[in-house]
Amino acid sequence: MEVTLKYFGQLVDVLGTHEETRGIEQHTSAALLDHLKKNNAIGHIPFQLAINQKLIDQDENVTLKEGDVIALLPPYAGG
Amino acid sequence: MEVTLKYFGQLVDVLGTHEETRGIEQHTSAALLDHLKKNNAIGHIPFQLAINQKLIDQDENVTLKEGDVIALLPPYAGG
Amino acid sequence: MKKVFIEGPISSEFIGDAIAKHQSKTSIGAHNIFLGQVRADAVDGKNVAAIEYTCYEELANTKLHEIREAAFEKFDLICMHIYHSLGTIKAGEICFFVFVSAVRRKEVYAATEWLVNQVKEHTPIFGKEIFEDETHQWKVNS
Amino acid sequence: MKKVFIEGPISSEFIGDAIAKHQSKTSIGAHNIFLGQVRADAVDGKNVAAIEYTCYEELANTKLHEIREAAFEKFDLICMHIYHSLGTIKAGEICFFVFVSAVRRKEVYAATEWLVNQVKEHTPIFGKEIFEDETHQWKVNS
Repeated sequence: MEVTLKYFGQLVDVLGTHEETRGIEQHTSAALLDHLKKNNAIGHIPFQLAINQKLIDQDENVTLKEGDVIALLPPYAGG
Repeated sequence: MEVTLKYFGQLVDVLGTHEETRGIEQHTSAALLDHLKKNNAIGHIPFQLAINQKLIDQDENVTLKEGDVIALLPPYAGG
Repeated sequence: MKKVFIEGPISSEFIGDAIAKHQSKTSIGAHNIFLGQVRADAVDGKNVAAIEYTCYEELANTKLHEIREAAFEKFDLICMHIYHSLGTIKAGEICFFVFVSAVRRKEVYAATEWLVNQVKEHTPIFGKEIFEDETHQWKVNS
Repeated sequence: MKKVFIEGPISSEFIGDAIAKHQSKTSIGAHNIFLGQVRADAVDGKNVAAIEYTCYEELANTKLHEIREAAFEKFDLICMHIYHSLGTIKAGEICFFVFVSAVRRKEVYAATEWLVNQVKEHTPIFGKEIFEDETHQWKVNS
């Protein structure tokens, strides 16, 4: 299914893009996270997911659906 | 002996002056405080003494001397 | 939804104006203001020249709205303002402004500290520390 | 001895300028500011229109110097400023300005609160609350 991936902070640096819409094979947030962490380019950067602007806890597993907006958020540094 | 009395806050209102130099008969701060508290005009106003810019504690008794500057300080209200 | 994000540094005039706007609210007795300023930290002999801030603005605004509501529940405040810079903020410039007002002083200190911590912890803001030689590293809140 | 007492209200421009002066100090990461504003409190159906502040300036300056020294001992601060108004300050105007700066934010909150309390408790400042009908009462810090 097709989803939009949004990248922030250091992930933009490494991947060279802010956002892409692409097909994914994973059907749950846990499976997707696992897949993303295996990516050599970004695997060393800590990040969490937000799906449709809702943060996903470490131990939470959410079913993904067509058109989801999935954000990859490295550690916050505001203030 | 002659001393300078300085008045502040509500005491200025009641006494109509900021400062006066006058003779006193008391030789200690406790005796002077006792005397001042008997003054009907100011007896109802809480205040503490500072002698030559040094605060005198409630239970402290200081010997007065010619030329002392004695301030009568009502409760503080800064800030 | 109140506007939080400001492009570029937060100027001292902006802060002065924010203070002036509260002088018609004569029930206020105490204000407390926190300002975050970009430090020229030395890392391996190089100084931070600036921080470039970006954020996930939609999520940030949702989180900031929740923080604001929680603060009004938790503390007895008359008003509250939060501003954060985006873009490149040079060392010495102000990037974060939290402004809390109450009837009495007792409430304001804890409210400010709580708000600053909540914003740091829960708002998706990212900071790239740019050194004098144009190399960079990604800032992580401690 | 730093100048603390200001004749008349503390303007928002004065506060903005004080902030601007710290932007060359690039070791500072956090500022905290406390502002005391005159409230239009209602007492027996009459509103406070202004407070007229006077002080015993020689003793006040000695006390403020002691408070400043103690604060630098107690907290890890880069700088600290205290300003207080004398004369007639109308409701809504600012009469008290405490400004604390440090490398990191952790130190600043407690330092500000401590300074505000010390100034209130130990500085011989007197306040006459003037009502709209020109009657008055003497303010006592609670």
